[in-house]
Amino acid sequence: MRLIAYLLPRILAALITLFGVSVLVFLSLRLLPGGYADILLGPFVTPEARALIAQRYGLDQPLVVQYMRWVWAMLGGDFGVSMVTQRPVIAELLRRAPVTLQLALIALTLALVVGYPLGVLSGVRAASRRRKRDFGRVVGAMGASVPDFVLGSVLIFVFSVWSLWFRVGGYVPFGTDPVGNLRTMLLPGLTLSVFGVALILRTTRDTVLRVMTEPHITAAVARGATPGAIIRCHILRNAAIPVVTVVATYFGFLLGGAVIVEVLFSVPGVGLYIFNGLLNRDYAIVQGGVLLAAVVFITINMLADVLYALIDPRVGAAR
Amino acid sequence: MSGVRQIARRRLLGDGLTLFGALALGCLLFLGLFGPWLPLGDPLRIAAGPRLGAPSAQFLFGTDELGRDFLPRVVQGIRSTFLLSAIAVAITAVIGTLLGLAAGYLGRHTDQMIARGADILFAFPALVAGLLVAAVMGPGQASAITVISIATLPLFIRVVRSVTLGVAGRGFVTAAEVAGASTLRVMLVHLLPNVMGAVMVQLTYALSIGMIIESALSFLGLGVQPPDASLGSLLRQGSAYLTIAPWMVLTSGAVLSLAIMSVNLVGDAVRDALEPLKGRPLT
Amino acid sequence: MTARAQEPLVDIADLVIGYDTGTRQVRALDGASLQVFDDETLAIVGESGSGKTTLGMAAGRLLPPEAQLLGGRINVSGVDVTSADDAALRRLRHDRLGFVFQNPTAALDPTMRIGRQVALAMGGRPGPEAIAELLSRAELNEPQRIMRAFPHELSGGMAQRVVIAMAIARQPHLLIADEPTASLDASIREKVMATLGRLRAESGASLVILSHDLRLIARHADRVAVMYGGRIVELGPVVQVMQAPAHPYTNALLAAAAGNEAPGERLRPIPGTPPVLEARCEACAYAPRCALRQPRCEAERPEARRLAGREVVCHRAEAVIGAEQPTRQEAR
Amino acid sequence: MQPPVIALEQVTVTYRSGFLGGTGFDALRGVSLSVGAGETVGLVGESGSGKTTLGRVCLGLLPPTSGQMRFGGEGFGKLRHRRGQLSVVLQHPEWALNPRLRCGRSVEEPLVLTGVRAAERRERVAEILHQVGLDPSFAARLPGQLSGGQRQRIAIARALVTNPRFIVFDEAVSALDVSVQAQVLNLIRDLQERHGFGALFISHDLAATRYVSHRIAVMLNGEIVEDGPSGLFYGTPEHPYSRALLAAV
Amino acid sequence: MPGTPRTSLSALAIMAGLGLALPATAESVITWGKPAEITGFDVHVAGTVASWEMYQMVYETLLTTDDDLNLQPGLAESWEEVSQTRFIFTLREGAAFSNGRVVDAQDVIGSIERIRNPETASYWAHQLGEIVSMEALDDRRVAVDLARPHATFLPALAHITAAIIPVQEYQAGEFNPESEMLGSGPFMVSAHNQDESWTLLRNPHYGRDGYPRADRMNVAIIPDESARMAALRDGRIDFTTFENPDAPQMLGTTAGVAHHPIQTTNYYRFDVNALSEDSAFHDRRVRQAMNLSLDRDAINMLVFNGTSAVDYPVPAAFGTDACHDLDTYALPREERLARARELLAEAGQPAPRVELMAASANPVLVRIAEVAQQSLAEAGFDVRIAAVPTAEYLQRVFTDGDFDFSASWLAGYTDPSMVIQWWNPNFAVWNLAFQEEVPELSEALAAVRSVPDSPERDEALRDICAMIDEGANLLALVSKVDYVVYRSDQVEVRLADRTGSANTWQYIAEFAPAE
Repeated sequence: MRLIAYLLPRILAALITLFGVSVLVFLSLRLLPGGYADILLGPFVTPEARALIAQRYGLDQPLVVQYMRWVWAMLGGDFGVSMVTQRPVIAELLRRAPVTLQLALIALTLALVVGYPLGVLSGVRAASRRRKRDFGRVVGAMGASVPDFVLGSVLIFVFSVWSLWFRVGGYVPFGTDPVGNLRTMLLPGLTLSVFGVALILRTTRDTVLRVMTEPHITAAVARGATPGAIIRCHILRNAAIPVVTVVATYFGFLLGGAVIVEVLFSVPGVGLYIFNGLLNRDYAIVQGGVLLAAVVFITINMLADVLYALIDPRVGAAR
Repeated sequence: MSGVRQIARRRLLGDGLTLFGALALGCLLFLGLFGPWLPLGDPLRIAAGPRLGAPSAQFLFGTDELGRDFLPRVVQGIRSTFLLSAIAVAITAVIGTLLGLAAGYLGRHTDQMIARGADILFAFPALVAGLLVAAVMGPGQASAITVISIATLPLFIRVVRSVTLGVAGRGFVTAAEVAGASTLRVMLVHLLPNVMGAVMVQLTYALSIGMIIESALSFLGLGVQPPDASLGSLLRQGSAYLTIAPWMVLTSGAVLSLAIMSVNLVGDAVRDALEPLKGRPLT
Repeated sequence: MTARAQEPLVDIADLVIGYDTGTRQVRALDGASLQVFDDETLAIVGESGSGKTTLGMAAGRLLPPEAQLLGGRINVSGVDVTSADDAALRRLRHDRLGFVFQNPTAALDPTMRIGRQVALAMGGRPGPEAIAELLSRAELNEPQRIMRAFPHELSGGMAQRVVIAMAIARQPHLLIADEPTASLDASIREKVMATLGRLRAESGASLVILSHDLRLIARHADRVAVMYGGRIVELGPVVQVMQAPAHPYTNALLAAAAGNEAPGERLRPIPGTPPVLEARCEACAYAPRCALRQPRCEAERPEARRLAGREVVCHRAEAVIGAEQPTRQEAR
Repeated sequence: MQPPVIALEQVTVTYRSGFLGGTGFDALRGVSLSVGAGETVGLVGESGSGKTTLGRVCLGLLPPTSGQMRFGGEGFGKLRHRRGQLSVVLQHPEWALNPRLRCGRSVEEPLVLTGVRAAERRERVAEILHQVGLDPSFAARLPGQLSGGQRQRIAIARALVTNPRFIVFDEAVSALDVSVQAQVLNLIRDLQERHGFGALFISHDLAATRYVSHRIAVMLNGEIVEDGPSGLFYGTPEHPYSRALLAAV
Repeated sequence: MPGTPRTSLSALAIMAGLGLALPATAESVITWGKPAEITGFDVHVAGTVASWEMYQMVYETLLTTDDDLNLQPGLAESWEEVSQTRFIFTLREGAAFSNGRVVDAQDVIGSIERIRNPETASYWAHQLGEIVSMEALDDRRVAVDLARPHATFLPALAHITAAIIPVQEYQAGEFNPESEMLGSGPFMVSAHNQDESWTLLRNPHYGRDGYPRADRMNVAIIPDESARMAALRDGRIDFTTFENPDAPQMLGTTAGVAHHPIQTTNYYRFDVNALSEDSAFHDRRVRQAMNLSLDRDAINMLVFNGTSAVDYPVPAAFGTDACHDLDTYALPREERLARARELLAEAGQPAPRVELMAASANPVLVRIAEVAQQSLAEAGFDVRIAAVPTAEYLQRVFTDGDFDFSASWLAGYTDPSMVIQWWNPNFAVWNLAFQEEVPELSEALAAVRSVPDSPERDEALRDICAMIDEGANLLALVSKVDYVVYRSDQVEVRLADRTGSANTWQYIAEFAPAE
């Protein structure tokens, strides 16, 4: 019951957010100069051809009607068809979602496996030594400073000149060829994870430092607990709370926003699909893709809220 | 809370890493502000040297595929990336702070509306938003500023809102309310000065995000317009020639990373000074 | 009371501790000396900034790294706390010491159920019965329910009893309680103090209470140490010190506290503000606020001396103790 | 006889919590209380008993869910129509003053709001600082440079500068050290004698409360369980809860 | 799509997934690194080279061109020009769609009718001239009657947009050309993952015996140049094209990489807005000044490293030197600049502010714009560059006419008099938004359409060039070169030195894995 009371307002807020996102993406797409007719016909577009194509896709209707139709169809699970391929957008999105998910999971795993322990270590050390020049700050500052497209470009260069084990592009599904899949997915995953390492490291470090100012840590020290036990029993769990939120945001960002890396490494994920859809003015793709990304982002953040409430018993009760 | 001067004295100079960041930031700022008047050469002059010439005494950073001197182009890139982001973030900070104050202090419906608005911006995949805005407004500085604003606005709103919630419960705010101060007065006289610390910290992080976004947009060809350079557009330009002219990516990439890093380091220092975290050692 | 023949449990001698604030160093302790003996309750009284918390935490070397030991020594239960290595120190804390903190809810891990936290404090793998037993001893009804609860679900009084239970879990020789009731409601302070006192008596440990509340400790301590300016200015049995203070500061504290006055009587605040020391004080730290001060007080640092069954640090103690009991001005 | 400065009749405050106001919680239940001019009413009770809620109602910050509130015999109206007539002194000295404003600006703010001219404001600020025992030079200082007691004096000066008819002291001395507490308690008594305001003194500390109050009301679970002259609280109060409080003194 | 190949493919996939080694003789596979995804499936509608290149693999046209851009038999093994207005085509014996059905005369008629149907919105309808009637003489012979002589009728049929689709299946609703491809070309589509990859299998019913030589062609869509180079380097793709002239050099050190520039009839071009009164180019003298001050050699040298050629209204690839002696091309640069300044002064606009638009997706266009900006500045022009998304560029130029001038490249097709028709806005109706109509030019262009390739036609073209230059409305810049790069150790290729538009892979059926 308490969980429902906790979630219900959030779900309501999420629905409002989704509505806002849908209107925003719908309207901004209609505001874009140029349309699919231009893309399809190239320079040969004539007013007649343009009108014909608009009519074919219902683009000659008033905006409100178009929007209502879109939303209504979507409620029935129909995201529309791509104008380029005439195929249902939802099928393509579902085909690509696992690719993006895998990429995001690789990046997230790398970021967590490196960032969290380093963050804890760096925070504990910083608290003990009162020195600000510790490795955590250096790694954190550097990781947050190399944009993914810089790193990606350099990695592509390095790994294509000296053709090491990794490959750029040529995605194969994990189920078909696990090794081949990893050969193509690890590099973009690594590229994406660098920012995540820095993000998680910095957040963890700050949180650990903050937790270590709390009296219950002093109390544990006063009881004669060993540093290892204090970290294990008290710091890890308490420090995880804000990290959960940051990880959720980061994960949501990975799922919806890894466009550049997908473009750079030719990873056929959702980001690339939306990117190309946008270039082609393939409205249904962009609308569906952005909405899907927003749903995923909001859901993950909501899950993080639940996780937050599970880790921190104070949260659920505060309502 | 200590004043800016005290921060400068106590933090910036006290620690080598921060000092490095501050110095780098200072150099970049200098280059960004005064670059056009420095005797570095014309960033736009085509065929000033050979195509794709390697770094030499005459062209320290080499030349690009149209024979332009790359050094002044990088300096111009700093100017675009850095100043553009700074302008965008400054505008966003003002708007975000006001919205955050309103959300945190007025609560209820205002809070709900602002929070939902921020959520919508936040849930929109940042780069897709960037592409859409750049496409709707047309590529160029105005849309880059808008995209940076959209991406960083929620940061300001959230931080200011949560700090405001804390400050609004304090005695002096209640005292002002009881004395009959108007909502606007409470917000501007009592709340605003007290959230400025948090805004300052957020400002530096937003600036580093802003620089990433600006260069990402330029990398996708949606930022500053050719022939003007931004660090992102130079990277895009250079990445096509990575194999035969690696200096293009290496110089612009290094400068971009250095710029973001220096902003981050200075931001860390500001944060440390405003909100020192001193956990206790475990022994 | 006279000096005891036995070895003191805690022996603090001429302790000087400073805090590094980044721009300057502030002295929290300026030569504090104190002995605590077995099976007694000692109260350390002083206002904020007097150094009592520093003294209490120093006994377990729990001070933050900004704190620097500038002189003196601390011996607790035979361990030289200032020079012990981490392991020895941990053993000391683990086996001999128990701490009770000012804000009990904050002293408990907010994310862990009480039962587990108590179990961690007890060490080993205590069964639920043992945990419940311990909680019951701290006068917590329904120990089963409390074991399942999280700290934020407990009232302040209950949380403090949990903290006390954890502090006595391993039969410590010394309990140090820093303002154990300051954050609690007035109506339950007395009961919590009674519990603490009873548990101390049962276990035979010594208890050091740090407090600013003279009246509260008067009912619960055997001896009292009054701190001012980083030193212990008066130390003796409670009854003697409270009834006939020998230090003008003790006297003024008693006169300023509400609660002892008759209806309509007026409180007498202490003029001025407490000192902030940046170096060894070469005079009486209280002199600027003292009504009895003489030129000597501002020129010569007073040393501890025995007088009327207590130790006192004051050049003018005879004048204080000789004076009549403090009277209050009639109000209005 | 003059009407009381503030009079509450059967005031109930219900907090709604949960989604769509699902469950209600009564913070105050049928509370009746009045404070006359020149009178201090002490309000004691443990945390969560509704003391602070009652204080907020009296200040017009929280509208009662039901019941009547009158100010000087009239309806309360809006806060901005009561400028200069009400003020408050709150618990935490470090938060009592806006850390970004010089103390003089803080003290004069109520005067600014009532439209007093600058020259007169300066005069009044200097005067009130003198009355609370502070040198006028304090006006130029920032709160960060002041001790807790000094800050609480500034807060009292701000509360008094418009000569209000009613002041709420909400745990105004609880965070102060014994010696400073005595200074502030004396100050409240002296100033009330001079200015004649009605006051509500909220505290969980019975000793301090009875020292400044003429009457004491004891709250328990949102209700006033005992209300009588403060002299009563030096003897043996009737309600068992009052007796428990007294035992702690 | 037929079911069998797909089944076998998934069986292969399963075997590969199980880690089973495939017998070496099982299949010969070539892999194409394609720089861009198609923009639509409909061969009669899509107007982009990215789409045409894919259609070339699947569909056939009645005629094709050889290395010298002369017409060659395609799906039609022979054609007869009965008169200037009557043509009879004979279909190749055994030509069949990949579903096995033989191509017949009705497919030809139906396909051409579909192109001419306004509902189809095919831009190619104009190119075919005015067809009066078509009739099937028998299963393999089609006669077409034109209203009037139309010299480019045959070259128009050699362009992929005039592909022959299986009309019977289309009319029966079994084949939807908007979402599928089914043709008689060397390959058929087996699988397609949008923006990612295509799998093409050999058309078992392809008319030429033994072709295509490869059993399967994998297509990887790799828009990013660096990624495409990486794929070439690690051998994941066998062949691809670059627009960047430096690409071969960048790959130069990699063993096994060979390159081959193909001169195409495609050409880089400036479209100048003569109609908008908001544009400085509304004044013809300003346009002429711009044309004169353009440094086409600099564009060739700086953007293309000298590998391209200055283009004239008639693309250089056609090998005719019809227009070379015009002042615009023949005068020394200093004199041209002086003339340009004079013209600007006459027009009262010594320093016109103009915006040069280029599609940002193509870095070459942006580089051209940058070079042009600098060369125009020498005559006093103040040029601002706007690099915009392709869709926006197209709408602003061809629909809204809301621009000053724009850089682009356009297809030159297979015949000079075909491409030159683009200068007639009544023919190239999509240019109406910005192109001024010059009646004499239109007449001359209409006249030249019926003149076959001859010295007379060159003479006519020369006059037309002069008129085009005078109007300075659509300016040719330099030829477009396709830089084909392939792994000679992995694939055997056959490439032409010159091609018409989108015919880069005209010999794809002869590609095979290297021995």
